[in-house]
Amino acid sequence: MRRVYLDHSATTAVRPEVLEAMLPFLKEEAFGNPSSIYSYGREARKAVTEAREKVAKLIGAKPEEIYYTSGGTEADNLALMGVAAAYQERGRHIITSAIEHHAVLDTAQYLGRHGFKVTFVPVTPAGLVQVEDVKRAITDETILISIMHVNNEVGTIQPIREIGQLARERGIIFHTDAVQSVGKLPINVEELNVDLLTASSHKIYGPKGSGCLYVRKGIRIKPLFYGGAQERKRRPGTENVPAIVGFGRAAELAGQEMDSEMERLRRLRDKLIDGVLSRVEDVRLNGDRQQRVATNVNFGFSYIEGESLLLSLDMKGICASSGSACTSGSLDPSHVLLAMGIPHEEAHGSVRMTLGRDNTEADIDYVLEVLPEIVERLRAMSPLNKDNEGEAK
Amino acid sequence: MRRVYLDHSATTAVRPEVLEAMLPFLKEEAFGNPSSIYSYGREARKAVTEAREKVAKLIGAKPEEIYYTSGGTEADNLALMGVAAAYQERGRHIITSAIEHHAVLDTAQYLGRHGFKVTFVPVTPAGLVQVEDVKRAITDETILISIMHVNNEVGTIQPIREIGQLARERGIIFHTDAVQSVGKLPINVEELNVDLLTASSHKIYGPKGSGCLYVRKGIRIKPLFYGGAQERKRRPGTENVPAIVGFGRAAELAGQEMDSEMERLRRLRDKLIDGVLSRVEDVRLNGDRQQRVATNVNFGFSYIEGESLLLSLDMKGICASSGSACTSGSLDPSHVLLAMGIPHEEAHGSVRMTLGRDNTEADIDYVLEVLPEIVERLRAMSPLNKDNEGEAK
Amino acid sequence: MSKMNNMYSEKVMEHFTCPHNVGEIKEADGIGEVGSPVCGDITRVYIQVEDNIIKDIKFKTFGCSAAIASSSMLTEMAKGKTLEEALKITDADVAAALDGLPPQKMHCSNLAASALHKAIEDYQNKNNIAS
Amino acid sequence: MSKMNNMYSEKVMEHFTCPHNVGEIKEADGIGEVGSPVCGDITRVYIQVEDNIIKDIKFKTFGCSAAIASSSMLTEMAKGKTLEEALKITDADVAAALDGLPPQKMHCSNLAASALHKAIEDYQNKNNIAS
Ligand SMILES: Cc1ncc(COP(=O)(O)O)c(C=O)c1O
Ligand SMILES: Cc1ncc(COP(=O)(O)O)c(C=O)c1O
Repeated sequence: MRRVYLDHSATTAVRPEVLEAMLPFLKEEAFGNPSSIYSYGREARKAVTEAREKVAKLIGAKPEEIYYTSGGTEADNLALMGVAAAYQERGRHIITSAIEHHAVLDTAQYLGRHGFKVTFVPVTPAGLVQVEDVKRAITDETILISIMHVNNEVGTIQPIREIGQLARERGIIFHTDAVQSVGKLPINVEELNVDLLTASSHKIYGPKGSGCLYVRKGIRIKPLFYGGAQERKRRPGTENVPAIVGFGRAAELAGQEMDSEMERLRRLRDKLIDGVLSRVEDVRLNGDRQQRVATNVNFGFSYIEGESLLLSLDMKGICASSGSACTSGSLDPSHVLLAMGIPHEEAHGSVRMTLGRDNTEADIDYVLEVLPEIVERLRAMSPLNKDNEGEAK
Repeated sequence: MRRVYLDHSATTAVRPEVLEAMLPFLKEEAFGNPSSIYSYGREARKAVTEAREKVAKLIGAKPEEIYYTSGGTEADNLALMGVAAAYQERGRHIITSAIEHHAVLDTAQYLGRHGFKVTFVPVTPAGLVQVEDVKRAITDETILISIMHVNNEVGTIQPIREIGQLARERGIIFHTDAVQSVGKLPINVEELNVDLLTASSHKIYGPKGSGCLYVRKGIRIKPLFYGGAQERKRRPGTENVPAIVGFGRAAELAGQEMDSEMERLRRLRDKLIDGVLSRVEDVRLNGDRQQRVATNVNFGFSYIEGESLLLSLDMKGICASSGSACTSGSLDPSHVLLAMGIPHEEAHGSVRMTLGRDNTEADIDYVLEVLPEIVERLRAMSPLNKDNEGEAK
Repeated sequence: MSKMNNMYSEKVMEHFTCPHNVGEIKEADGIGEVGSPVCGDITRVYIQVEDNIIKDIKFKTFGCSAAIASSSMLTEMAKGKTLEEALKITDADVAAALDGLPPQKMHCSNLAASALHKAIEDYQNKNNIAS
Repeated sequence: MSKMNNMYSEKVMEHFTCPHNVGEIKEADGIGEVGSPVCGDITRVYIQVEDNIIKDIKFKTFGCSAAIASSSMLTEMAKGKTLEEALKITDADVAAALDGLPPQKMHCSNLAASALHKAIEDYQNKNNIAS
């Protein structure tokens, strides 16, 4: 059976070039602790430094502004908790959006329970934060604005530069969760006016276990935890050298290939979108079609539930994900889709397909062949399907 | 040149068997996100579960009592911060020792600055915590005792079972940092009376980037940070699947080989200790000789400074580490040696050599040949060397 | 997103892939519906009753695989039973017949027996039978 | 533990491996010592002075590689200089002559010039020369 992986926003395989770069640091060759002074340690130290330069380059930062973490979640927490703890004397108000990843959303809520006021700005039905809404939310107490660059569920690109401009004018620190945009959109922290930025390795064909927080020189953050002097005491613990080296290599490759690869994926994406919209009825593209990352497709299929759709796709070798509550163990479907004003039953029927380097035109043809049949089959079982009921009566 | 790695307590290379177990989860084969419902995800989920069983088995715990973290430092912080936050209503006093790793020590100090009272119990000149001292430190406010199992610098084995017994009698939660004992001493959390226990993968020939906190069923902890529902919400963030799988395999192998391997290393250790004591004057074994893990040797060489000794050893291919302030960037030498009452100038001249699976008898012979010459050369330069001055006058 | 798929029994997968008794019964003797679109799970059961026996039974389900499989299994279990027997089938019985369901699925995707009970109630109301 | 080793210049490694002028001068004209065991760094410099010129100079150092290399370099720089010239050598000059030292080493392991200044002072005191 054909296997079509369409969940690149969840995680990606490590690229062969990246694995090759990592291997010496796992094996006898160069496994040393970068904090050690002998030769094994020196090699590790050097590799960590070179990786830092590569990651910094991809986002237009200086190497010494990069702090490695275990991944995107930890970096998001370090940004919010770290700034909140360092600047709480200045004010205790934080602004974020209703469609952030849980790593930002839940952390903001935690801060909301611990002495901070948090405003969650809404989004348009197309899934876009409006600069005006952010502006209106600002108070004299606002110390931090955190708005994601690209939404992980619907792929919408937020007006980061404009929000950053606004934050700068008001002297407010600005963080963006760029986990879903790094390697997919050109990023320059200067041009985007951001003070802190989160990236994650395993979303760009690097290994799991590494990510980073960019912290503009001059911005203070308190660490999430304590121990050794690694990462200039902002993130203690023996460095995950192989993962860091892999992250660096992945960042380098992403930068080199971004333009052509995103052009290719944009074409595949549009083929998939247009193909489904023309073949299936009662389907809606969730998220703005223009302000959208090249890799994201998110459909809402009326009358059916996402989990059963996913499982049916999986039985045909297609890996996708869903905004269905039934895949999260909670009762509510995706907070992102609900924030966009999509009704519960429609949100339950949404499916995300995210493209990546292994996808080909043939993959899309296959999905376009298989998906409509599955939708039809499930709709035939659904009590919500109006057409269906009409027929039956 | 012969290369002799004697810093296994700092980090270890990933064993070939472990790397082999990890590779499928890095590559296309099984890189999926364990939170996904399709086939790629299922494989990852299964592997994470199996690894959890292996890690649990090594310490006599149940799989559901294991919470994966990014390493030992994070697990130590999760233990201390997590218990402090969850039980602060019950009391705000914590007991730990003066010789803990910075991951515990600095975290305890952080809590000491944030509303908790912390007692650091002293150690004997041999580097042993005394149960009586812990007992005396207990107050009605004490909610947590954290004492490491094996000290990372001098290898001393602490009376964990007795302290655990004491804690249990008083209804106090007991944590042990077992990073340096897991895989080296038989551990059973029931017999040791511990409620929380820290382990780290890269110290037992597993990859960097994974570790865990054992949390006895019924003990509450608050997470260090927020996000997804991974690790039953105690540790959010996409699981580092390859590292977790590697950690599991490393734990399995460590359990299988512990008895014979530790017997072998104990013999090498004793050969090294006896050899140096008989060949070099004015040298002291730091840390109790009996209550000592099989892998640790720590010498104090009078009149010379540790960093120059380390660098000289490195030039002969020998990797060791030191309690010298000159390797830490701070002015004070090792807090462990100072807590044992060793004077500053002696502490500066200490060198740790920690044995592991790649070490052979020939390695020890080589060290015994090279080390005395180096010590002699450096002593000839030292203004502290009494003999030397005697000669000169 | 979670991990229920590797927890689904083969029985669940069978009934999800080829569900039995999908559809509607025109002019059914009783119809029962439980669940809500908010929960992402709606099951509707149609029954045809003859001589106090469930002669025919069909379902429509908007929901996840577990919900669909539960409905399918329920209809198999109920067909041919007397109303009294059918009323004794619980959601737990359905789950057991499916060789178990993942814990997080028990409360929400396992409503078929309840829908059947409602359908029987509907039938009894329509026919003025005291239950 | 830290990363200074990859930061040591080749000059530092040369002087550490084969330090020049190690030892003592019996009946030295001046002796200067700086540092403390707490800091882990003690440097003692011995000088022999003839006609206001440093004829011979030796050192003993308890300290890290940077400290030993600094002492060695300093003695090379000072030998043959007049006392006035020698007093102008600063710790920064020594670090520069070693092609630099890692930042964390500048304050603690780079005391050789100071030790020499003390040795010259000692000589001047012993010989009642106003400095
Ligand atoms: C937008 C966004 N932020 C943060 C994260 C968390 O990253 P990680 O899985 O590396 O912890 C993710 C991915 O899950 C994401 O998509
Ligand atoms: C006793 C002890 N605790 C904690 C740690 C920290 O572990 P990690 O390096 O995995 O963060 C170490 C090792 O550095 C250790 O030796």
